[in-house]
Amino acid sequence: MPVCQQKAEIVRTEKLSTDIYRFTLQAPDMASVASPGQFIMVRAGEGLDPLLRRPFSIHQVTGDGSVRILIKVIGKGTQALAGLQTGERMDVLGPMGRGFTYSSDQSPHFLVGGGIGIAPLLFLAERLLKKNGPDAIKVLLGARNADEIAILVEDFASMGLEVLVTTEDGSLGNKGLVTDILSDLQDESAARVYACGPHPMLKAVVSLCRGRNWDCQVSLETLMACGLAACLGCAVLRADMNGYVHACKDGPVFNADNVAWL
Amino acid sequence: MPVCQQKAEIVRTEKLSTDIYRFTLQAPDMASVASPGQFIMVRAGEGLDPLLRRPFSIHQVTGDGSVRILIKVIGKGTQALAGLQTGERMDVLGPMGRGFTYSSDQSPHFLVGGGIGIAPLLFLAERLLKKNGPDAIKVLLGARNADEIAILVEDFASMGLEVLVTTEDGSLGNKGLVTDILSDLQDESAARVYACGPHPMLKAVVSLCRGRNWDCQVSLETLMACGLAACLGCAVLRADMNGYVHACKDGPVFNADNVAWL
Amino acid sequence: MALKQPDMRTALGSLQLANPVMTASGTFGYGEEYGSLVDLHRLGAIIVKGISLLPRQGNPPPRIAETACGMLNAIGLENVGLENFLAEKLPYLQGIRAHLIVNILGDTVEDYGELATRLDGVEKVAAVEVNISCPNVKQGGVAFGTDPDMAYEVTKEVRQQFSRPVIVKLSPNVTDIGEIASAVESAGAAAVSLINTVLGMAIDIQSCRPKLANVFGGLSGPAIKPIALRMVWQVAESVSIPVIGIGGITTTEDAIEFLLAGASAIQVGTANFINPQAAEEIIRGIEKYLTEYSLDSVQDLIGRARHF
Amino acid sequence: MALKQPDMRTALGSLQLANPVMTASGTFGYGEEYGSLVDLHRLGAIIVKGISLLPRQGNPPPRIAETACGMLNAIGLENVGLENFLAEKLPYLQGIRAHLIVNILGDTVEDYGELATRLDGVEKVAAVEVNISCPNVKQGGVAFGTDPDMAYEVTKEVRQQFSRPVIVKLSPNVTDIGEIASAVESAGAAAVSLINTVLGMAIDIQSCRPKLANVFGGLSGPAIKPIALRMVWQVAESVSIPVIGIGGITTTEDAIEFLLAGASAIQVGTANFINPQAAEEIIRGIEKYLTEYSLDSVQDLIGRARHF
Ligand SMILES: Cc1cc2nc3c(=O)[nH]c(=O)nc-3n(C[C@H](O)[C@H](O)[C@H](O)COP(=O)(O)OP(=O)(O)OC[C@H]3O[C@@H](n4cnc5c(N)ncnc54)[C@H](O)[C@@H]3O)c2cc1C
Ligand SMILES: Cc1cc2nc3c(=O)[nH]c(=O)nc-3n(C[C@H](O)[C@H](O)[C@H](O)COP(=O)(O)OP(=O)(O)OC[C@H]3O[C@@H](n4cnc5c(N)ncnc54)[C@H](O)[C@@H]3O)c2cc1C
Ligand SMILES: Cc1cc2nc3c(=O)[nH]c(=O)nc-3n(C[C@H](O)[C@H](O)[C@H](O)COP(=O)(O)O)c2cc1C
Ligand SMILES: Cc1cc2nc3c(=O)[nH]c(=O)nc-3n(C[C@H](O)[C@H](O)[C@H](O)COP(=O)(O)O)c2cc1C
Ligand code: FES
Ligand code: FES
Repeated sequence: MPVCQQKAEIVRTEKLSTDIYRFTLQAPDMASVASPGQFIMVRAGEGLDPLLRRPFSIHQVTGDGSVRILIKVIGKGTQALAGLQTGERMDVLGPMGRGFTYSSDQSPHFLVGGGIGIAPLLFLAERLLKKNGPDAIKVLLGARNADEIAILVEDFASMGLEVLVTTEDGSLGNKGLVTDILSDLQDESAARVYACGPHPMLKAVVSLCRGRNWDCQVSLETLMACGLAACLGCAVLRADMNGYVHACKDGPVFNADNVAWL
Repeated sequence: MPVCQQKAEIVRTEKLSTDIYRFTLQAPDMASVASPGQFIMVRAGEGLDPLLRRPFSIHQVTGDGSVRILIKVIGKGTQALAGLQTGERMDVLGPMGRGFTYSSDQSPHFLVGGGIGIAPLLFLAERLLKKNGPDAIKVLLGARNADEIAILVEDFASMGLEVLVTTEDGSLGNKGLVTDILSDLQDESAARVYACGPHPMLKAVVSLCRGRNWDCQVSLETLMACGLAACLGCAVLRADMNGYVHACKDGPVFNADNVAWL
Repeated sequence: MALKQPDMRTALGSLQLANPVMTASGTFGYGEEYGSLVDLHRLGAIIVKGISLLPRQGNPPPRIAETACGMLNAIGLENVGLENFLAEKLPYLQGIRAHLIVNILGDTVEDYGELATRLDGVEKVAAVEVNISCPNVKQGGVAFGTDPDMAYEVTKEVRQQFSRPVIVKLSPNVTDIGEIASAVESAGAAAVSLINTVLGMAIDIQSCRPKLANVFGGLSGPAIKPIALRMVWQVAESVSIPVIGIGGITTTEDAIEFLLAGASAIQVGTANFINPQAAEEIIRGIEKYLTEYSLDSVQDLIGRARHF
Repeated sequence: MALKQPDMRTALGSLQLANPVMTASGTFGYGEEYGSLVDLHRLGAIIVKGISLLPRQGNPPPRIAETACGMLNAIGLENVGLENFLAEKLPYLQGIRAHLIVNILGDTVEDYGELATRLDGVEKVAAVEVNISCPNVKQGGVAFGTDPDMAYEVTKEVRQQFSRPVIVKLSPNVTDIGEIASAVESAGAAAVSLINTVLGMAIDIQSCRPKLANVFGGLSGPAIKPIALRMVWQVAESVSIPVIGIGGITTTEDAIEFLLAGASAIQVGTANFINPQAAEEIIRGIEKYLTEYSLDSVQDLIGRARHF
């Protein structure tokens, strides 16, 4: 897929919670080729500090050629990006990387997202829905509290999907971790799990899937300088411990069996 | 005079021309002690790049405790500052340096400003006016074109002062340089000249004053890192060529006879 | 006169470049990675990721860390190895008009020699750039580039095995870089390129551990530009072969500073990550600058700041 | 436990500091300049602008230039000279509770020796910091700090003439800073401080001249922090005397990185220009960090990142 660079206009900004923002960018070239699980590299301002671009998953793609991203404020880069207003432009590069592989089949599809890791799952859900009916899809979302995901839960629900929610403080859905509800699901054979979230959550999901022989794909986060397979900074240890794959090229989505889980 | 540091609220922003902005800052502590010719050091944003503070002359001080500065966009620092809006804050340090010395006497006072060098003269004119009547004061302003100074000319005129204007393109006042009208002034003895502007202009003013034995004070611009007499970066060669004075401490206003004119 | 296109050509020994702007090793992959973003044909030369005789896995992650106006990297010289490079990467580059320069690295003088032998005469390989910032395993891991004698040895060996221009890439982590430059010049280097990254580190205060798994890494980006420019100035003084300036070059202004300091050409590195179009923009920018100052040729800029 | 104030004390040889935060030489004047902006009594120590036997005029302007996340300076060691310092600057500092450390510089070993002799026993002078980044005029202008033997000589001489702790300030412009550190340790230094500025330059592309009248200048500020941190890590490995970390320290996080790397204390330099309150904020910040991580003493941080 061709990667393109452009200064995309921000056509809409939403504040989803205290520290999560959603930006809608007019980027037809990217929208037309993007697939779920891919990401874009965004420049945080014109200046030299912060220097590197920041990677963000493609959250949604609309028919009218816009691309959506969710940004959670972590440090100075996301801080700067969060301050951007509708009408301003974002210097974006993408779409990049290898996304989720999905097809139309009979097996149940479980989308498991934790915190900001929910971002790429909305895009995936939309595409999956086209291939398979809503009944085959379950969305499992976890977060610290209701504030963090209330709106996102709505977005999935409004698609007619079954959404199971957990929050650490119990302020929305069950109190606990998203992995709890995943393990509660009666052991359906041949389920396909698509997971994105903090590393500890992914590890739990992966071991759970292995126990049940579920096919499991995970979207991994690593530090990235280029996103273009040029800097080799995004190394991820192979499952066989013998060398590395690269998150920006071979991933960010990997089959859980292809990478090491230390 | 005590220097103070504060994040001063911007209570008013004006765009005076294509690249000149005027900011009014709420800074009572500075306003109460500032004198004409002094300057403040302003931080251009929270980030590390641009790193150093930028020096700006105090343009005006109002009774209600606000300090005004004029900012002409030159590079990335002034670019960033020009984007600030009313309600936002400027991290300022000051007032700093030694300003103009002036007293009430019979001699005519000529305020000579070129381009952005006009900034400190408004403050000086107000204080001078209190000590000496308007008749003793002439304001000579030069700029590239009308756009650059139209509004400033008004400010001086509205104080009831005689303002002589020159522009390089003749779009306002006489066509030519401010030094032309200075030399046109009939040779009054014991005149006091207060000059601020580009170095070539200052040199011309100084030689002209020497020819007529006029007392001449100039406000000099040098690179500055601290503004506090700590870094010693703002060195200016002494008139006797033997060592340096420092613009942030011994200046920025110097008696023309105390510094070298190479 | 002002209408006439300025002459952008420059030379590295017998190698003629259409313009002085190259992409730095390790920051531009094997060229293909940037194919959809950059008009590769326009570049003065493409320098590929450092190649060793055998493939290398590189260091464990984390391998990079951002710093103030810069970044640290400890990739550990991960690369596909000479065989795979020739089989899988070279063909694409042979279709690109820009010159190809292969950056080579080894553990011993012999490694460098064999790499040179096997690359000698390979179609499209216009020159080699010898990365001497690597540790010499036979000398207890001291970097070749920090000792004049070792730098001389490596250069001489490569020079004997390789018939086209040999560029030696210098390490900035030395007391006197001019001394190293003179040594490689006397060993027959056609040009020197500098600087490689400056050794640095960063610590995560939450985990109380170095941010890089390798502890130390190489600092690159705008932060090191003043250091690189100073070293280019010093080296241009101490050698008579062409100097290639590298270090934090992000804009046209940066590139011109290096040319004025005495560099005959420049390389864009970390900037490729932030703005893939950087190198192309700099080529256009230099042309514009020459026209504005009504200079006929980029040669008129080289070393101009030295005689004021 | 969390309520108990953490112990911020640290030691440089026999010199006890109330906290590990000092202001770096040349960036804080003679202290008085910051009197209205900083609570000087709170500082671990104040290190004054480098003092020579006789007053120095310094270099012609321009003396400074801003760079990416840093600045270059070529002040040329302008200072009032020993006599004026003792007569005009010292009295004010004697009224400040913070320790006073005098940074000294000379052209010859003898100069350093005489400065030490005349400062020995002067009330309030708690220690001297020997700036060995200066050129040794008797050795053709090679900086004392770039040669282990010269560094040893200067340190030994000062050590013999001065009865309180002698801190030696190291230059980063060397291949192996650990070697220099060991040399001054064996000459009797009570502590080493590093880094001094990194040699750099910048060029104005309009005038085609170096931005500094002196051509070269010292790079300081956040840009050099990764280099400084790496050198502190290396030196803490090669000597057993306390190490003082300097280089780009602007925030509490920066300061803590240096402590974790093995520094027993730190100095705030260029940051004083941008934020005069930087040093005070860092003192409070370290206290806060210790409390959050429920550590009793700043000593628990020193070198903590080394054993993971
Ligand atoms: C493939 C991929 C997809 C991502 N998708 C999203 C998303 O949809 N929404 C979202 O809010 N965040 C996402 N992230 C994480 C996001 O990139 C980081 O939160 C962001 O880079 C932090 O930048 P900062 O300047 O605010 O933080 P700082 O800590 O100041 O950043 C310092 C450096 O560390 C890097 N960094 C810090 N945290 C991370 C992280 N978790 N992953 C990668 N690099 C990091 C930064 O890029 C920068 O180089 C994704 C990361 C990856 C790798
Ligand atoms: C005492 C004094 C009073 C001043 N008063 C005013 C004023 O009232 N209004 C106004 O618009 N400007 C004034 N200036 C000039 C103003 O400080 C510079 O235009 C500004 O610093 C440029 O910053 P920049 O980042 O936009 O330019 P850049 O060129 O990006 O700045 C790079 C570096 O050079 C320094 N620099 C560049 N030009 C100058 C200059 N002319 N003088 C000093 N440092 C410079 C910057 O401070 C910075 O450190 C004054 C300067 C001094 C010394
Ligand atoms: C991620 C990364 C990988 C690099 N790999 C190599 C390499 O393999 N061989 C080499 O000689 N230099 C390598 N370098 C150094 C660059 O070629 C260049 O010399 C250095 O980064 C300074 O230039 P810059 O500041 O423009 O990046 C690498 C630099 C980076 C940032
Ligand atoms: C303007 C300026 C003047 C300096 N003068 C001296 C000096 O006289 N003696 C000295 O040992 N170091 C001097 N230094 C070096 C600093 O003390 C410090 O080692 C260096 O700037 C790195 O720290 P920083 O990045 O925090 O500024 C000076 C630095 C600057 C920026
Ligand atoms: S981020 Fe550069 S290779 Fe993956
Ligand atoms: S600007 Fe620092 S001494 Fe004048």
